[in-house]
This record gives sequence, C-alpha cells and structure tokens, in this order.
Amino acid sequence: MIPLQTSNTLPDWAALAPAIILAVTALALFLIDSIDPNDESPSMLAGVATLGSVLAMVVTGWYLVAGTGMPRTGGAIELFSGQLVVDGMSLFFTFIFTSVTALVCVASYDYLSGRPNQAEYYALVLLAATGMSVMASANSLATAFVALELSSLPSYGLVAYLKNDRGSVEAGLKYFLIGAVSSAVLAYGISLVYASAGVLELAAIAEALGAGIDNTGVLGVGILMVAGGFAFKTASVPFHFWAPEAYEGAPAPVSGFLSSASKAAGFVLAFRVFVTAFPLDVVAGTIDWALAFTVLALVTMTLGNFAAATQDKVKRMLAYSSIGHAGYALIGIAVLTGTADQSYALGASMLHLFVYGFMNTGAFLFVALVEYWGVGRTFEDYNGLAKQAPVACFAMTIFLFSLAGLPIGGGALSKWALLSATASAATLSAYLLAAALIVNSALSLFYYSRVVKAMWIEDPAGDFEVSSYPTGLYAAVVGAAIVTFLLLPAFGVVSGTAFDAAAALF
Amino acid sequence: MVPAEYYLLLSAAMFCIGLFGILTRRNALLFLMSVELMLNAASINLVAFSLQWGNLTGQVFTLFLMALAAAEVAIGIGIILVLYRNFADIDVTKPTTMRW
Amino acid sequence: MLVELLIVFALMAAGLVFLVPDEYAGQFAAVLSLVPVGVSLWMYSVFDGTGNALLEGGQPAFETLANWITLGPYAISWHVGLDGVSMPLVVLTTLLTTLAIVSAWTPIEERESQFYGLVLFMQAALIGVFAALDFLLWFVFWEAVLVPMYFLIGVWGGPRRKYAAIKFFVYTNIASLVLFVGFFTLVFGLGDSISTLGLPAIAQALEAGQLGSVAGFGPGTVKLAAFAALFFGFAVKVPVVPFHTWLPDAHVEAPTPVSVLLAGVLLKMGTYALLRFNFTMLADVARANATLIAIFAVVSVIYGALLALAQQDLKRIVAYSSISSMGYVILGLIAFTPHGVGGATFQMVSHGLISGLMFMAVGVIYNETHTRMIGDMSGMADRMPVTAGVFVAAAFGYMGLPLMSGFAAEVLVFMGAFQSTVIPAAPLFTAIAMFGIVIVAGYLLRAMQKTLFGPFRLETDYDIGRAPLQDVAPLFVLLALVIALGVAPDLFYRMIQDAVFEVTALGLGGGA
Amino acid sequence: MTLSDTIAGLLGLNADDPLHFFVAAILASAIVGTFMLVNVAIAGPWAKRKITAAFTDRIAVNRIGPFGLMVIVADAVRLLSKELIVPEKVDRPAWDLAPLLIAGSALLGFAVIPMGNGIQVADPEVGLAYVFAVASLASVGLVMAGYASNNKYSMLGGLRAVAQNLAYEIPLVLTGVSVVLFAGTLQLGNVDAANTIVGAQQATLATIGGIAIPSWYAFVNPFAFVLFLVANLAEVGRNPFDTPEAPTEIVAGYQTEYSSVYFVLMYLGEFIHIFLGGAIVATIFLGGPAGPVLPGIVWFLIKIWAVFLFTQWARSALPRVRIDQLIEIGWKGMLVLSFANLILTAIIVGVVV
Amino acid sequence: MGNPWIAIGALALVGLLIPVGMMVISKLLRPSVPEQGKRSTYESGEVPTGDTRIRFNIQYYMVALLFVIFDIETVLIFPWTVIYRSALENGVGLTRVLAPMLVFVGILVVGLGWAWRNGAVKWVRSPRAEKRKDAR
Repeated sequence: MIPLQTSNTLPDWAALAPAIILAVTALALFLIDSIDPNDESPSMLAGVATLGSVLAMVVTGWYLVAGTGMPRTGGAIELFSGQLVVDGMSLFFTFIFTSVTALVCVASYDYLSGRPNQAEYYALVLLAATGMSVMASANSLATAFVALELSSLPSYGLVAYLKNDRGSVEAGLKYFLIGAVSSAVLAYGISLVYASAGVLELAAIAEALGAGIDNTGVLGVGILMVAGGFAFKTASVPFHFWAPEAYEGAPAPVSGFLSSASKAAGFVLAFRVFVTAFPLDVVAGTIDWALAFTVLALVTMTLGNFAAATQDKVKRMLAYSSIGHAGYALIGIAVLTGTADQSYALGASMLHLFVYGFMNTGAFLFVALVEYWGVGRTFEDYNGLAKQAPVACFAMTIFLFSLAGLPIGGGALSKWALLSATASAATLSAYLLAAALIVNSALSLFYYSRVVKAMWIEDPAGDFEVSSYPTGLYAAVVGAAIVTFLLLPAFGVVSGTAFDAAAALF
Repeated sequence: MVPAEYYLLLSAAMFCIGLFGILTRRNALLFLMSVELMLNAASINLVAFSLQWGNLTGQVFTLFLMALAAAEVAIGIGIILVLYRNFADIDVTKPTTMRW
Repeated sequence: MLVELLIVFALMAAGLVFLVPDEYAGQFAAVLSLVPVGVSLWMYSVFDGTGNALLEGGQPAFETLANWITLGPYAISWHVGLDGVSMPLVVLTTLLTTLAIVSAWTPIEERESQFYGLVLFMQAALIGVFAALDFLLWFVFWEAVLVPMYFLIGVWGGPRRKYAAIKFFVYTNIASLVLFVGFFTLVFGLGDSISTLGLPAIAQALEAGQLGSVAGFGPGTVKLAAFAALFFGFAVKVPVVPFHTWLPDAHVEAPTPVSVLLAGVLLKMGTYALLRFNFTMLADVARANATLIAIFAVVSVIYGALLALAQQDLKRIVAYSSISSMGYVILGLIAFTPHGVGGATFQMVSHGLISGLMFMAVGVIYNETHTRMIGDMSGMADRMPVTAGVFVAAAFGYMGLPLMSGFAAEVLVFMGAFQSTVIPAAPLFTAIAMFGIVIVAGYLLRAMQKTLFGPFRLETDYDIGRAPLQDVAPLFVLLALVIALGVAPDLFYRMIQDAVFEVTALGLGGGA
Repeated sequence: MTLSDTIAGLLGLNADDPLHFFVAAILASAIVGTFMLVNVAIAGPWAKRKITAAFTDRIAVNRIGPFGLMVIVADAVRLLSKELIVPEKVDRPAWDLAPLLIAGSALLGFAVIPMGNGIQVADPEVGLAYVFAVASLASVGLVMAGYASNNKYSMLGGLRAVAQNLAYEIPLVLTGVSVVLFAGTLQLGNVDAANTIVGAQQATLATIGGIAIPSWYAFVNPFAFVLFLVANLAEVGRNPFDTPEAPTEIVAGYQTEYSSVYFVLMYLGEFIHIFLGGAIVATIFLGGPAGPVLPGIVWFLIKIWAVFLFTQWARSALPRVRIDQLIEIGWKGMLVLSFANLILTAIIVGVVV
Repeated sequence: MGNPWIAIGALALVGLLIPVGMMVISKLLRPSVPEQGKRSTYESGEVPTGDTRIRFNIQYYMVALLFVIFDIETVLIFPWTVIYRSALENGVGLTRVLAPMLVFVGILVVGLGWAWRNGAVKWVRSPRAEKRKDAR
C-alpha cells in the first residue's frame, strides 16, 4: 500500500501511475488518429498529449510530496517480483521526464503545424516518455533493457520524423545505427553479467557477486559493455558520435527531448545499476568502474565543450554542449569511491540533470522557435533577433547563462553541488574532475555568450521580419525560462528530495 | 553436457563477426544484419547460461530480446526506406549533409 | 526586512520598466528609482549597526538570516545585513543609479525600456553584493552584476562596443572563477569546522585557526593560495595594474550613464570584496605579503596616472585616473591602520561620487559635441559655462582640493599609510603614492586647459548650446554631495571607523 | 516412445549414445520421408488430376496401368529427364537453393507429427512451436525463387506469396495456440501420452446415444477449427487463396522459370506442404492418429487425405480472390477473429477450470 | 529416450538428401542443349523488356512490417498459453492470469486498428483519398 498524506491508500501498482498514464495517453492518441486519420485538428492531439504528460507530472509530484516509496513511508515499493521499483529516485526522474515531455508537447503544437502524421509524433513522444519512466523504475537488467529500447525506438522515428528533409533522415539513420550497435553491446554485456551472476535482478546480482566471482574476466567485460550501453543513452564518450548529428538534424523539439529527458533516463539507469548491482566493494577485484567513469567524464566534458566551441551552427553547438553536460553529470558516479559522501555526489548529479532538463529543453525549444520563423541556423543568422523578439531572446539568455553556470538560473547551484561533491571525495581523480569542471564551464561561457552576443548586440545581417508569435512555442520557452530562473531561489525545494532519493539507494 | 566455455566462445565469435560486419559494411541492410548477429550472440549466452544456472531468467530475457530485435528491425527498415528515398542509396557513408 | 525591500523593489521595478513603452521608460525608471534612494537614506538615518559584520562582536543592522538550501554539509542561507562599510556603499549605489538614469535621458535613444530595466536590475544585484553575508548568496549577486553590464556596454555602447563588452565579460568572469575556486579551497580546508557558508562563520573559523590541509597541502599553503586567487579575482575587478586592460575599453565604449555606474559602483565591488575577504578573513596573509601588495598599489597609482597623462580621449583620461585612485584604496587597506583602512573605505565612496561626476560632465559635453578628443575642441567654456564650471569643480575634487571629499579621503589614506607598521618603508611608499597627486593635477589641468579654455574651436554643422537641465541637474546633485562629504566626512567616516577598527587589529596581529 | 527409439531398440543400439541414436533416427526419418513421398506421388500427378476431372465432369489420366496409376512413374521419368534451362541473369545460388529449401523444409515438419502406431520421428516438448516454425520456412524459399528468377511474373508471384503467407501466418499461429490453452503443453505427443496435445484429445467429451465422442479440439472449439482450416488453405496457397500462382494472371508465379528437376522439387514441396497442413490439422484438431476399429496409421491417412480432398474441392469450387481482397481478409478479418478466438478460449478455459 | 533434436537433425539430413538425390538422378538423365534463345526469361512470348528489380508496391513492405510486429507478439503469447491452464488449476486468480494478456492484446489491437485506419493493410487507395492526404 502506498501511504499517502490523505487517509485513503492506493494499491501498489498505482505507484506506476505516471508510466501508465503516459502509455495510456499514447494509446489514446492512436485511437484518436484512428477515428479520422485525415483529420486536421492538431490542437486535439497536442492537447491530449500535453494533458497526459501534465497529468503524469502532477501525479509524480504528488507522490514526491506524499513520500511514496521513500524511507519515511516505508521504503521502496517493489513490483512484479522486484522487476520494477518505485522509490524517490525513480519518481524524481519521472518528474523530469514528464515535465520535459509536457514542454515538448506544448512547443510541438506550433512547430508541427502543417506537417503530416502529427498523431504519430505525439504518440511516439509519449511512448518514449513511458520508456524513460520505466527506465527510472527498472530494477533488473531485463526490464532495464526493455525500457531502454522502449525509449530508444520511438526516438529513432522521431529524429527521422521530417522524412523529406535530408538532414533529419541522415540524423535518424546515424542515431539508429549507433543505437542499434550499442543496444547489441548492452545486450551482450547483460548476457555476460548473467553468465557470471546467474540472475538479472540488480540486488540479486550484487548478492551473487558478493558470494564470490568465478570468472572475473567475463564479468569485467560484461560490466564495461553495460557501461557502454548506458554511454549511448547518455551521449557520453565512446558512444557519443550520434549526438551532434541527431540533435542537429532532428526537429528541434525532439532534440530538446532527447538531449534532456533521454539523457537523464540513461543516467538514472546507470546510477541504479552501478550502485545497486555492482557495488564497488564487491566488484573491486574485477573492475574499478569508478575509474572508468572518471576517465569517461573527463573525456566527455572536455570533448563536448571543445567541440562546441568550434561550431558555427547554434543547434550543433547546443548538441556538443549537451555532450559536455553529460560529462558533468557523470561526475556523480565517477566519485563514488568510498571516501566521498556518496549520496551527496549522486544527488548532485540528479540535481544537475533536473535543472538541465529545463534549461536545455528551453534552449532547444528556442531553436525550434527560430526554425519556425525560418531564420537560419548559424550564429550570424541569430544576429539582432532580440530587436524583434525580446521576450524569447530574454528566455534564451537565461537558458544559456544558466547552462554556463552563471547564477541566473538553477544551473549555477547544481554545478556547485557537483563541484563540492568532487571536493568531498578528496582524491586526486576527484580533484582532476573538479578542475575539468571549472575549466570547461569557463570555456562554455565563451561559446554560450556568442549566441547571446549575436541576439542582443549584433546588428541583423539581412532583414527578416518576425511575422508571427506562436503561442505554444512561446508558452513552452517562457515556461521553461521561468522554471529555470525559479530553480535558483527555490533550489532547496528540489535538492532535499534529490539527496533523500539518492541516499535511499545506498 | 556441453561445457559453458564452448557457448561463450561461440557467442563471442558471433559477436565479433557482427562487430566486424558493422565496421566493414557500408550497406545499411548488411549493417542491420550484423547487429542482429550481435544480438543473437547475446541470446546464445543467455540461453546457455540459463541451462547452466538452472533458472529460466535467461530464456525469458531471450524472448524479450527477440521481440526487441524485431522491433528494431522494423524501425530500421523504415529509416532505411526514407534514406533510400532521399539519397537514392543505402550506403551509410553517403549521407553527409552534416559534418561528421 | 529593509534590505530585501530594496532588492525586491529594484527587481520588480526592473520588470515593470521592461514592459513600459520606450517613450516613458526613462521617466518611469527615474521615479521608481527614487524609492530605493529614499529607503536607503532612511536606513542610513536609523542605522544602528556596530562593529564589523564579519567579526566577533560585530552586529550588522537590518540583518536577516533564513535558511535557503542545504547542499551536503553546508547550509546556505539568505543572510544579509549592513555594517559601517556596506551602508555607505548602498547609499552610494542607490543615489548613483538615480542620477545615472536621469543622465541617460539624452544619450540613450533606442530600446530605452530594456536599458533602464537592466540598470535597475543591476542596482538590485549591486545592493545584494554589498549586503550579502553568505558566500554563495554574495557570489550570485556578484555574477548577476556582470550580466546586465555586459548588455549595457554591448548594446548601447560606442563603435567598438562588441569588443569591449566581450573583453569585460571574459576578464571579469575568469576573475570570478578564480576567486570562486580560491574561496572554496578555503571552505574545504576548513572542513567540518563550519557548517554554513555564512561569511561571519567562515571568518571566525579562520580566525580561530581551524584551517586544515587540502589535497596534501598544509594550511599555510592553502591560505596563501586562496589569498592569491581571491586577490587576483578582485584585482581584476578593481582594477589593479597589470589586470586593468579591460577597463579603458569598457569605459570608452560604454554610454555615459553606464560609465558612471561602472566607475562609481562596480569598481567598488572589487575593493569592497578585497576588504571583506583578503584583508579581513586572511589579514595575516595580507600582512605577510604587505610589501608586494603595497607595490601593486603604488604601481597602480603611478602607472594609471602616467597613462592618463598620455591620453587624448577625455573618457579615457578619467578611466585611467580611476585606476590610479583605486591604487590609493589598496594602499590604505594594506596599511592596516585605522586611518588607512577607514580612509580607503571613505575613498571608495568619495571616488564613486567624483568619478561619477567626471564621467557625467564628460558625457554632457559629448552629448553636445559628439566628440571627446582633447585635440578636437577648445574653449568649450564659452558655449557651456555651467557644465564647464562643474567640470572644473569635479577636477579639483579629483585632485584633492580641500573641502571636497577627495581631499578628506586622500589625506586619511596618506596618514594611515604613513603611520603603517605593516608596510615596510611605509613613508617611502606613501611618498611615491603622493607623487601621483601631482600627475593627476598635471593631466586634469592639461585636459581642462585644452578643452574648456582658450578660444572656441570645434568644427560642427550645428550650433553648440547649453546642455539641457536634465543633463546638468545630476551634476549639481553630485557636486553638492562631494562638497558635503568634504566638509563633513563624519557623515560616513564615523560608521566606517567603527566597522574597520577590528580589521586593523587583525592586520596588526590580533588574530591567528 | 518414438519411432527412432523403437528402431534403436530393435537394432540393439544405445539410444543415449548420440551417434547410435543418430543412426536409428536416420532410418526412422527415411521411413517417414518415403511414406510421405509416396503420398505426394499419388496425390500430385494422379489424384489431383482425377479429382479435378471429377469436378469438371471429365475423365483424367486413364491410359497407363490400373486407373492410370502408372502415370506417376511416367511423369516422374518425363520431368526428371527434361533439360534444365537456366534463364539469363538469374541469381544463381538463390535460384538453386529455393527448390531445395521448399522441398526440404516441408519434410522437416513431419519430424514431430504422430502418425499412429508409434510412427513419429521425434517428440520434443515444443513440438507445436517447432512445426509452425519449419512450416513457415517455405516462405523464404518462395521469395528466393521469385526474386532470383529475374522474371517479372516470378517476382510478383514471390512477393504475393510472402505477403499472403505473412498475412495468414499470424491467424494460423494464434488459432493454433488457442488449442494450447486447453492442453497446457506444446508437446504433440501421442495417443497414449496423456499430457500432450494429441493425448488430451482422447478423453471423452460427451456420450451421445452410447457413442463416446472424443474431445477433439475440432469439437471443443469448432470456431477455431474453421479459422484454422481457412488460414491453412491460405498458407498452402490453394484456392481461393492461390494468388501467388494465379495461372490466369501471372503465368505460374514464382515457379515460372523452373523446369526439369527443379520444377519437380517445387511441385513436390507444395504438395508436401498441403499434407503437412493436413497433418497439423489432424494432429491438433482431429485427435491425431486416433479412431475406432482401424489402426492409427490408417486413421492418420484418412484424416490427411480428407484435408487434401478439401483443398482440391476448394480449388475446383471456389473463385480466386484478388490480392487486395486477400490482404484485407487476412488483416481485417482473420486476424481480428483469431484474436477474438484466443481471448474467448482463454475466458472459457478460465471459467471452466 | 534419445534426444529428440538428434532425430530431427536426422530428418533434416534426409529431407536434404532426397531432393539432392533427385537432382543427381536428373543430372544423369537429362540432356543439355545450350542455346541462347531459350535462356531468355518468359514474358508471354515477347522479348523481355527492362529490368526485373524495379520498385514494387509499398504495400508489400507495410504488410511485412505489420507481420514483424504481430509475429513477435505470438512469441510472447506462446509461453502464456502454456502456463495458462496449470496456473489456473494451481489456484491463481483468473484476473491475474488473464488481465495482463488482455492488456497486451489490447495494445496490439489498438495498433492494428490504427494501422487499419491509416491504410497500412489497404491494397488499393483511391486517388481521391490520396489527394486528400497530400493536401494536408
């Protein structure tokens, strides 16, 4: 039973309500489309999709407030014989997914106007969101894999959604190819872990491995391969090649969706799997994955930021910077070396992903807005945009500076939390991470401010007229900006939940 | 009973063949087939060790793997189809609208 | 609650002004900005803080302490309060903002509502910087100042505004980063001995000698490294030679009202932070490296003045002279005598007023002539007698004419520095610094003589007339304040003395 | 006790030794294979012509041997000694492999079919899944043949064959597994093995007038039986679902370019398939090789020949559907009905048990 | 009892040997008179034109995709049907055994309905419907 603040109690399976609502909404969209496939009322579709995701978000928020699955109300809720688990962490991430989904659905209303197959678009977004929220709850490698695929497969379709646009198709192809390979690698990794442990439930794996590891080589390769599979989802090195292509070619709302929600989903899985199934003290003799993640984090953030600094297209710059942010978030598992305040480090990563969910989605939605206006894609094309659309540009400025870590949005505090997490680990590799975080943040400020400069300071090169101000896109962009800004003063509201949720994992 | 190492070797060989195919083939369909080979390598492991450990977890997961592989192919073929429509080719190295 | 009222009101005013149509934005912003002026003056009148807010025994006025967030082992609070150092600076901020807004009515002709909104936003952040007593809160405000400044220079600036804005942004952000890292080295060195990022707690923990080692480095090294990082971070902001190169560009390219704020308030952020962090928390390190710091100070004074001597652009002259003046502040601070530190703090306020006055005067002339080059014009006094008169008065204030605030400040600084036991060969350093005054007189007199006096000469295709009242009025207000402070320095000096006395004791070895 | 085991026992071989058992199984397979080939030989060149002739009021082959039976031998010799013409630009390995695959895969299905009197090569636990799996292998052969022939008729035929097989495969399997809901196992088993599909059908369903009606699934769930028969008809490509060959539209579909022994193999494969379909129907719906008085093998023959006759009747009596009708019947009719059947069966089983 | 899969392998071998044997026999019997004319593919007696590897109706592809989805679903239905009865007999409630499969099939049916309405299984589309689809 889920104890709630109200007097009534709900059955256990209701803990999965957010995922169920998302899935049902997706099916409802299919049904609506089936009633009249040629119907041209996108508002119905966008409305249902938004309603579903907002409902899921509200329910998640309610659970978070009520303490569903958290230690204070009796601990994690295990469902289907421990295949799925609902606890603070899963709800926390589900909240990220649902809110990003809601933003994307609202924004897509305008972005998609006049395009075919809208119902499919919304349905795929919601199915992917379902997959993500199941990923957050996955408590076994089997459900983890299935959920990961459930979120990946619709994403491939979404990226290639503009099927007459060569860029979109190319992006979809590359995303799919690398996704397929990495899922094969992940599957093989899981099979090797199964070979060593004989079980797939996370806690049971740790138990089995704790009892003695026969074949350390097989297990080590398996763990590395599992890590590789997660690296794909989080767009970290070495499976990051798809990210710039996919984010650039995809419709911009989809880019925002993938680069924030999908990435966060990869992270929640990585957190849970590595903390629960492969505790460092158990697999210490086999493989030091904390070291592996340290290297990955260093390479990822440096590569992402340096590549972003050399781009001349805004969307691609955001794509690379999103790789850089994956590197930051990886710090959370890279510093779990025992001396660190582990739940704090993990919580810091969660917080960063939370803030990132809003600011990055917002930034991509702004790009969507620009695409909607038909302005070009390079930095120069953004010149003087602020004269025509000051409100949207103001929002974009908040996103970008928050991404860079200036205290104008929640991004500064989450980066600070990451920084102090590295310091609390107090090892050489952690200090290295801290240094890399600082240097990369400084570098990122450089390229983010190029956009700001273009929008506000430069004079427009050609003359274009912003003719319309699409309500949906504006609402989403401004909404994301408000949340990003509010996360600065109201950071405490979120951080307590995050740290509690992280602590429950250890 | 066949020793577990044999299965491991077989699956590793299959996985490597798939990997080799991915690295060398430029045809998107062959690429897909190579991926399927890798997934099947995983399935072999799972089934073999399901027998070894005496539980059904591995076999059940294999069923899921099959389903997912099929879904992946369905999506993949769709993408390859639009690829062909846009580029008149299914060579994965051809589309270079964006810088790699 | 008054500090919050100031900040929140300024923020809301900024938001309102953003939404007002361009035609009324200036007037609207000016009216709104009068409220903070009134509030801050009232706060000044009821000020009851004692001692230094950071140190034991200090009791800041208008203090609020509320928990904001808890990150790991540290509680981060909304902790604000004003003591004798920050109160004058807050008053300075509110006053200068209003005057800057009024003086912007003439030169700013596009995107007005955004301009005034940003100015008000910056005001909120500035008040926050001076009032914050929690490190992270302080840092949030500190960074929040930079963002509107970047736009103010970049959007409304002169021909090379983009370059200047970027340069400003990059310099100050790198500085922020370094000081951030420096400070956190300290925090981690303190380890479990602090449970909050409140500045008083940290200062007192440092004083109690609870600094541990970080990454294998001993407390001494950590302290020195942190000091160096913080010093660098603030030195860029002040600026201290050789970290000053962003300043002339920013000043020259910024529109006049922005220059006023930049020189008048933003530079004081640097010296204020130096006083708070380097010379209060880490006073012992400062004392140990007094020679080096004094050299920085003196070099800033002389080098800045010499550069000013070589400039043709009026704004550039004032900009370099600001560097020079800030050198006095550093010198006064490192002296660690009551007069030295107090004088330095008083110089912050005084320079804020005088440099604001100078920039405004230059701006008024520029509004009419559209040039700032000394060689382009002469005999401006013929056409703009009132402006010229104010300009001359301001220049004398800068040179340290008695009965002007600059005189009081500089005398105090020199007295303090001369008596200093901390600086070795204090008289020598003081003497060299005093020589700076001579150079100041040199370049200011040269500039005035060439532009204001002599026969009128300026090629324009329109008549140069008197400046409008709205341009001149702020000049008079500022001049009046400069004279008032010169006649009665105790208006501020007493509370400053009260606040910095403890610091002096620390510098002389009272602390750890 | 499968035929392989019996033979191993007769020869004194150790069934647990893989090599010994393999030898025995080869013999068993040869017996079963020959048996089925004989059936096909009778059905293909002779019975089919006779039946069609009867429907169209003609006299068919009657010159050689009694009832013209020797035409089987004559036709075999004639076809085998024809020249093999390889058309231009055929995709060679695929073109050669297709007949092998079609003929071989059909035979493979008989491995698990209990034919009565202990004639059954093997009886794995997943027999039903296995038989569905190998039965659908032929689709691959068809598309290979159609694609490799470099002929537009063949290409169309191959595509149609695949589209049709795909469309009806799912109703077929779904209906097939609805039987499993009753039996609770996938093992086809035998008449005397209780917990198998065939064994479970031997129980008495009801007694009408002193005659015990066995619980053949055709009686238990006639709806499924009808669905299965129809789907099976489509699977083996007989009228009204013979669009892949459709002589009046696309000559002979995928087999247009085949001659000589390749043609024989294609033809053979088709007929083995028809019999395999019959065998599956007999096994899972008609109680397998069970019946009163006569021995099991005879009943088995009766049942598969009955299904064969049914297909031949359909061939002569029913018009061919168009390809679009075929697809719509498959996806919109059969699939929905088979889902309904599955759910209904599950509910019925749930209520009864 | 021997391993049934060995027996099946044996049958596979036999199933391969029989057609191969027939091929060999035929090879020995049949004549070979190569001639260019008779190697051309059959197009009702006309000279063949064009290539065979042309683009064909997209519907074949749609059907194949549908099949992939529904065929895989049978893979997941198989295990359920096997345990269904014994689960019921061992006292597991009907809802617990049946409801998950109803949900599963329900999702599939929604998918089928959607595909149906969107013309995935419709072989011929009327030009008017096509035009309407293009127009939006």
